[in-house]
Amino acid sequence: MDKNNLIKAYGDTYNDGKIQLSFTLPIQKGLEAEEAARKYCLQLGLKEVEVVHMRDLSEGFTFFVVYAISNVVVDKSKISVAKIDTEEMSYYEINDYIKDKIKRKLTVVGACTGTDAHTVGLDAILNMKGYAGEYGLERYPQYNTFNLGSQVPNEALIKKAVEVDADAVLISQVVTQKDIHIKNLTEFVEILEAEGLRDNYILVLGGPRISHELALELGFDAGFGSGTKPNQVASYIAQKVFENNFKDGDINE
Amino acid sequence: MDKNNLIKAYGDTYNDGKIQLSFTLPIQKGLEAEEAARKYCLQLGLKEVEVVHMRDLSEGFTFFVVYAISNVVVDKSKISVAKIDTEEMSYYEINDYIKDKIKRKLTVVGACTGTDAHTVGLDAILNMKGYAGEYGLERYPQYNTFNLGSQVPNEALIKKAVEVDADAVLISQVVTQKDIHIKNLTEFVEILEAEGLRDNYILVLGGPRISHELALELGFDAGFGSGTKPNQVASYIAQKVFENNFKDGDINE
Amino acid sequence: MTPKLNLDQKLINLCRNYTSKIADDIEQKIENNTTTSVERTVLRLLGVDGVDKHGIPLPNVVVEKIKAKDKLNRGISYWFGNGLLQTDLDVQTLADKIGKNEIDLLNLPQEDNDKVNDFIYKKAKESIKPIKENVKKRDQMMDEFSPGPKPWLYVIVATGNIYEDVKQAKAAARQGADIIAVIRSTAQSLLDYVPYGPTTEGFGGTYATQENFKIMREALDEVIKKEGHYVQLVNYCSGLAMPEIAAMGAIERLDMMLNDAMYGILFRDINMKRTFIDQHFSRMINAFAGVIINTGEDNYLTTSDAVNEAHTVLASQFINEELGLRTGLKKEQLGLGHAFEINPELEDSFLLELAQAQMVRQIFSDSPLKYMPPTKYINGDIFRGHLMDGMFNLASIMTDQSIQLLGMLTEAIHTPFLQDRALSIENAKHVFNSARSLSDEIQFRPDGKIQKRADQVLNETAEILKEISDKGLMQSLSEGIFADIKRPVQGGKGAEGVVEKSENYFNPFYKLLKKELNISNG
Amino acid sequence: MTPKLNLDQKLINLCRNYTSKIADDIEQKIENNTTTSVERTVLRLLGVDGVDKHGIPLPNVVVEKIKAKDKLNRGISYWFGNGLLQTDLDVQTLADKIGKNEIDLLNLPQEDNDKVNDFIYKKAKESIKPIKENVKKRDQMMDEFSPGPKPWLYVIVATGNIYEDVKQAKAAARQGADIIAVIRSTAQSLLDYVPYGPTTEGFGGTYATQENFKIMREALDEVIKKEGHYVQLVNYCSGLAMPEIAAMGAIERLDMMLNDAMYGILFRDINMKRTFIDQHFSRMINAFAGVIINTGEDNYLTTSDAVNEAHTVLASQFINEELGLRTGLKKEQLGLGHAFEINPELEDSFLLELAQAQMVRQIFSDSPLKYMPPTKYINGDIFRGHLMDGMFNLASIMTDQSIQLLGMLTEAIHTPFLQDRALSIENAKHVFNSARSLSDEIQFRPDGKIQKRADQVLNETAEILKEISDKGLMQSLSEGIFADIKRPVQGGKGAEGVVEKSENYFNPFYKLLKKELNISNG
Ligand code: B12
Ligand code: B12
Ligand SMILES: Cc1ncc(COP(=O)(O)O)c(C=O)c1O
Ligand SMILES: Cc1ncc(COP(=O)(O)O)c(C=O)c1O
Repeated sequence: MDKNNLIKAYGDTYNDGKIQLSFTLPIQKGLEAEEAARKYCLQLGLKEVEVVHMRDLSEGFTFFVVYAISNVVVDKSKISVAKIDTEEMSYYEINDYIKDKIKRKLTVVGACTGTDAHTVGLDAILNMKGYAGEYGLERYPQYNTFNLGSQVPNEALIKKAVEVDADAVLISQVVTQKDIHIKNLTEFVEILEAEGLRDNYILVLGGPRISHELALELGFDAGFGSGTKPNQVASYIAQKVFENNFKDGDINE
Repeated sequence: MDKNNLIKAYGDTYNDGKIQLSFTLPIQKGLEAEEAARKYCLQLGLKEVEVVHMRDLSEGFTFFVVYAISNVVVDKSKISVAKIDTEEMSYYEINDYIKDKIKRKLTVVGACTGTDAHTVGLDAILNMKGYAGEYGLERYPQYNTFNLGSQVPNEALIKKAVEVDADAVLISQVVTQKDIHIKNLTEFVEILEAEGLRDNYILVLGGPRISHELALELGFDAGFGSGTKPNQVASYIAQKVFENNFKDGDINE
Repeated sequence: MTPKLNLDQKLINLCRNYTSKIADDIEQKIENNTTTSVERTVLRLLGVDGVDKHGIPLPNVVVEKIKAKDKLNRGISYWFGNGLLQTDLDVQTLADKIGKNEIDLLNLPQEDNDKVNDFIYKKAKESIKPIKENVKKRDQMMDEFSPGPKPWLYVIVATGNIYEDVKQAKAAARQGADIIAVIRSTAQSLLDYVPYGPTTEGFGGTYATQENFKIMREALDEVIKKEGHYVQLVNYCSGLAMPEIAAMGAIERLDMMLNDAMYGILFRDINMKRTFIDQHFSRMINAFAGVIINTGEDNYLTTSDAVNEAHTVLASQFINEELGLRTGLKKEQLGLGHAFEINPELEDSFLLELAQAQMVRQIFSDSPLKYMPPTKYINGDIFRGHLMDGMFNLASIMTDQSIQLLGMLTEAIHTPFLQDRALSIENAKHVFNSARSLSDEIQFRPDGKIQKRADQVLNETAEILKEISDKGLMQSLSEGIFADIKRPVQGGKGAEGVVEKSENYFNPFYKLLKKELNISNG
Repeated sequence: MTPKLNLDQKLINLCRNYTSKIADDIEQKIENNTTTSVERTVLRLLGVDGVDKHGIPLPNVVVEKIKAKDKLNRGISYWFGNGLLQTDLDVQTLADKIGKNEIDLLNLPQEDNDKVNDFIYKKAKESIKPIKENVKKRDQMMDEFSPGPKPWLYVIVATGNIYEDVKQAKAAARQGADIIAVIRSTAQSLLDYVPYGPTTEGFGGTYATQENFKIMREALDEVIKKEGHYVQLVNYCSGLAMPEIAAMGAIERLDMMLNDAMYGILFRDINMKRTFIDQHFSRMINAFAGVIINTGEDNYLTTSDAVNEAHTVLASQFINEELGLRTGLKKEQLGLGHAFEINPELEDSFLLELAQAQMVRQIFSDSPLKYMPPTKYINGDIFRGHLMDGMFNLASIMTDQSIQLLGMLTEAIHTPFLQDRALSIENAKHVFNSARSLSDEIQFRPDGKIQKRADQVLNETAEILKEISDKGLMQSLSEGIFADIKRPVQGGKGAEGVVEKSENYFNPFYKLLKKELNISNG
């Protein structure tokens, strides 16, 4: 086990383990409260706990800011994260790729499902104007894009996907309170599987709290988080379609 | 064990255990870094770790902001903190108290010891003008005050205390890097004890990182932290002197 | 002292001429119609409350029965008033019996029209007395306990549980908040009724019910007396039940209501006619109840760019102003909305924010502007977020804003924690205090960037207002004039609730409030 | 464009007349003296470096031997120059042999005075060439790699370990810092010598040694080339070894030096004469090396109240300016210090800060002001601290400050963590960018609070400057005119290092630099 792979938090010296915390406790401000905060951090396994700020929030609550030392060590070499393996292409490369290798337009259906009305993220990927200087999928000649907008029930989305024989279904989930998105997304995949439709589509998930990791767990093919650019999604879908449908180059549809 | 005494961190619902952290890890920004931060928090025993922000600090460092859930519980009823037991009096009450009950002026010597040059805190307690609307000890007719100022060696302070036959010795320590204050204060008490002078003085410690608790550990009689007002210190010294020298009211000196 | 910006008053007047034309057109399109929600509101104002055995609110039950038989075009007041006359029952008992199907309003003998109307008009007079009382009470309390200097600190609670909300609202008030808004549960705006009783579950917010209003009002009144500082209560007077919520708010002495003429159309895809009719009646009620309304232009900037679309915000404010004034709202009751949503990475973005804020401040000089915080460009960096909120607070005190919706450092992460709210209040108090009179001290350079920006936005505003007044507002909305959102004129939710009035249609409160508010036309 | 404040130019001129009188008096009091540190500096400039077997720096060894025999009044240059002539050794070898007691300068045959002086003067000319080269090099690099727009972002590193410092300095530079200061170890200013070699231990800072200067300079030059952005390096030219550090800095191409005429007296209890003599010579060196000095008025406000004592800051700036100009420093090299230290709980405190910052900006229009962040009123609430730093940054961009010492949200807690520094850089960049041209856009109301405050401070300044010019600066200092600190005229550390010159005293660099800087009198 290589020492250099073991990392600790860094304040101003290697391995000093310094970290910052802030939290609120339901306790009246005072010396006891300060001690309670200290104990709280000690129980987290922290050392040299410094309660540097304590503020009365009234109604029996107190807010604390703490600096402390943690001896936690993470082994860099033991970290592995699932990543999207397709390579990122440009708007033009993608359209050519589809024209040359897939030889037909691709169809995608997207929606903000459940009660989620946050369309800006999905629109950033799908709308003409796009995001961060990149055109959205609607602008791609090789993509037929259906953007169903906000608060779309899972059933309605699936119905549409079937109707237009989509290659990929895109879902945006922004509201995550009380894991409402988990419930909603699980339900979506379950319906698909129940109806034996799961394998007909590439399932793409996105949102500020979405990771590829989480998407896979939920039974999606890919997940895109904050800062995603449309071309990244377009590249992914095109290459996946190719992978799935065209074994070693020979067309068999 | 009364359930109501068991407290958890409060985000927006009782016992949700939500806390905030920020820290830096010596790792290149990226998905692995994010995962490393997550693992770091999991090892701290945290749940539902959300790495909400990650920033490249260059030179192979990355900064993280995290929200997570901690199941740590603190038992309010088990918290006890040492407190200064003397009661806080006003400027006039204190002078009268000394005149009436001790019947002689008290002498105090104060200094910022070691390499510490932070005099503002000590001056706030000792100088005429005082602090937060309260006069400093120099202004008290019943106190002879010697303020030796900054960077005073322990020996010099003790020499002065002996010379003026002080009732109390006041030390300010503001710089705490590398526990320099601990070393310095321990040395001070050791010298006193070596010379058999410890019991001749009430030892008062102060500074923004000083707690009464810590002062006692270091062998002082009292410790005063941030926001201390001069009258609190003056009340304490007067009442302690009375306690120590005048058993049940009858003068025996 | 001379205003910071030298704005073209002729252009401003021109804008108001356009909006007057726009409003005429809208009124003409709606005056011959009523809606189920308006009629339910009549019942609520008369005192009908409660639910039937299926939990359906009685106002809905009663109105639906009449509508089912296509008799609502005469207005619920005739049928219900006639019912009272025939049965001699009190309002609530009659409603209960209708709910239990023990009485069918349509099967009772029918008194002569005028007699019923006179009778119900008297009843209406009676029933608005408590609202008058509330207005008095508010005025007295505000005299005794100051609501604090402007900009007022406005924070939200959104736990979904009214009792949890109360804790957080009290804490916020103690920490120095001047205004508490209870955010509604996400889906409520699309409910064609108002939920009943105290509620403890909701997503991203807490249901707006009369009982919840009462609980929060009492909690705050308690704090007011403790702290000697009047704390204003806000809720959402929007969605399919817009006018009913106005009535509930009037009865429970809410102080402010989010209440926009077009928000429902744009952001909740509610039918245009339905929305314009409902907003009109609900605003008459708010006007009478002395409620300050908050309009929702800020929302445009969550989907559109704050630099390019700045003029749409101003245009919408002009429209909300005109439509509002015509419902009897005083200028002092128009909390026109705008927001600090320009990308801070843009060089001199703060100057553009100042230009916009100062411009609307001068144009709507008597109205309490509602200034919304940065949200879109807040990210997970809570320290940066706190700084941006500080810049927002400074812009506000530099331009004399009125209602300051505090930004949260955790905006990009979660609905506010107790500590987030406390930090945002600390932030605003800190900035406001240390720069209290900055606005009196600074002037903007003539022909400088700020002045030029304001002129540009005002010009663009005049242009689209002209366009809108030519096309008509409904048509313009259908073409996506605001927030890049297109809505079909005939489409949208709640269209079925629009009912054409018969010539003997009567709404006692409409008549009464017009008199009380002495509204001339419309 | 017209200045924001309308200041009384006559009053400003009057202040400068007073300081000129004050400076005359000081010069007259010091011109007949030299100090051990000045003489050590002569040796360092000639090329003497290294330590003896006890680790004592050779410049100290050589000078002490002469002083021990009371022969220093003639100046070290004669004795050392004569030594070189007699022994034909190179500078370093001679110094080594003296250190090893193999040569005793006082026992060598003595050349005629003028011959030695001519010889050593030539040597001096030779030895300042590398410094000239450094100036050229800096100019070239600054042309190629811009130092960035003002206000410059100035951050400190203070780990105590030069190698750790390097990491953090590079990181800061990459994050956008324009200036890196390596804070010194706490006690160094009281050392009557300069430590030698690279160091890895220090309290609250890292020792200033020539080797450490070199290491950091190289590290930054590397970043400069990578980032295409010139990063300036700062250290502390103060304390008992003040002029030696100036020489070291000149040789290692430091760009700025904290270098104040009175800081040592006030905050380190160093003897007045010693300080004034040392600052004079050290400033000539800084002037010649193209170094920007930073004065320390900001420190006054750590012990005195920023509202009541604001005029002492301005008065001290006038004095530092006059004394500085007389040493050949150009106005462009005077980084006059002030600070954002008013209690933010004070209503309108931000207005008072603006008044002060704008006032000094206008009075010292050609000088790069050094603006210090809030420190005293920062507490453990890091969120509030970050906000205060944002207000400070805004005040700076609103008043065209030059050198922005970034505040840290953890100011009340610890010396900066890597992440603290990154956040403070982000804060400054964010505010500066979003309010880049705000200063051009705003004007202050005539006779407004800000204008009145500036007038008041300027008036009070003229008054105490008059008082000081009457009493003399030394007397005034002894009475506690600055920072409430009293220092006896004769007392203080390092007095024993002051030596009265004999009439045949000679300092080749003094003559040389006066010529180079074409300084007339003094
Ligand atoms: C704008 C906004 C709104 C607007 C939405 C307008 C609209 N038409 O979208 C309005 C004002 C209507 C709104 C309302 C509400 N909002 Co809102 N809102 C925001 C805000 C400020 C910005 C979101 C945004 O537009 N980001 C910009 C886009 C471009 O970023 P993005 O969504 O992350 O998308 C990118 C990536 O995630 C990815 N991506 C996203 N989706 C997809 C999909 C696919 C297929 C792919 C491949 C990629 C992808 O690509 C995008 C581009 O890079 C956030 C706070 C914040 N600063 O994040 C709160 C926020 C999301 N809202 C929140 C809440 C609670 C609400 C309300 C429920 C509050 C209430 N009770 O009224 C309501 C109800 C709305 C509803 N029913 O869902 C919370 C959510 C908390 C949580 N974690 O659950 C937030 C975080 C604010 C907060 N702190 O409370 N909101
Ligand atoms: C002012 C100041 C200075 C001034 C000091 C001027 C002076 N004559 O005091 C100057 C500029 C000289 C200075 C220098 C340095 N400082 Co300094 N300084 C501060 C600052 C900004 C404020 C301290 C202060 O005056 N507080 C106001 C007083 C009233 O509060 P207080 O000290 O807490 O005192 C109260 C209580 O603690 C208590 N109390 C205090 N003492 C006593 C004693 C007794 C007997 C009693 C009963 C009570 C009591 O009562 C007081 C009133 O309520 C702090 C940062 C901060 N905001 O706290 C940094 C700070 C203390 N300084 C710091 C450092 C590192 C230094 C330097 C070493 C930096 C350097 N390398 O140059 C130098 C060296 C000084 C030295 N040799 O010690 C660090 C200390 C870090 C640490 N925890 O170790 C701080 C925290 C800044 C930082 N984040 O880096 N500093
Ligand atoms: C004017 C107005 N009404 C209503 C709402 C909220 O409505 P809903 O409850 O439909 O989310 C907002 C949200 O910001 C608003 O600005
Ligand atoms: C002008 C000046 N010189 C020197 C210093 C630091 O000196 P020392 O190394 O003595 O702490 C400061 C500290 O702020 C300063 O302002």
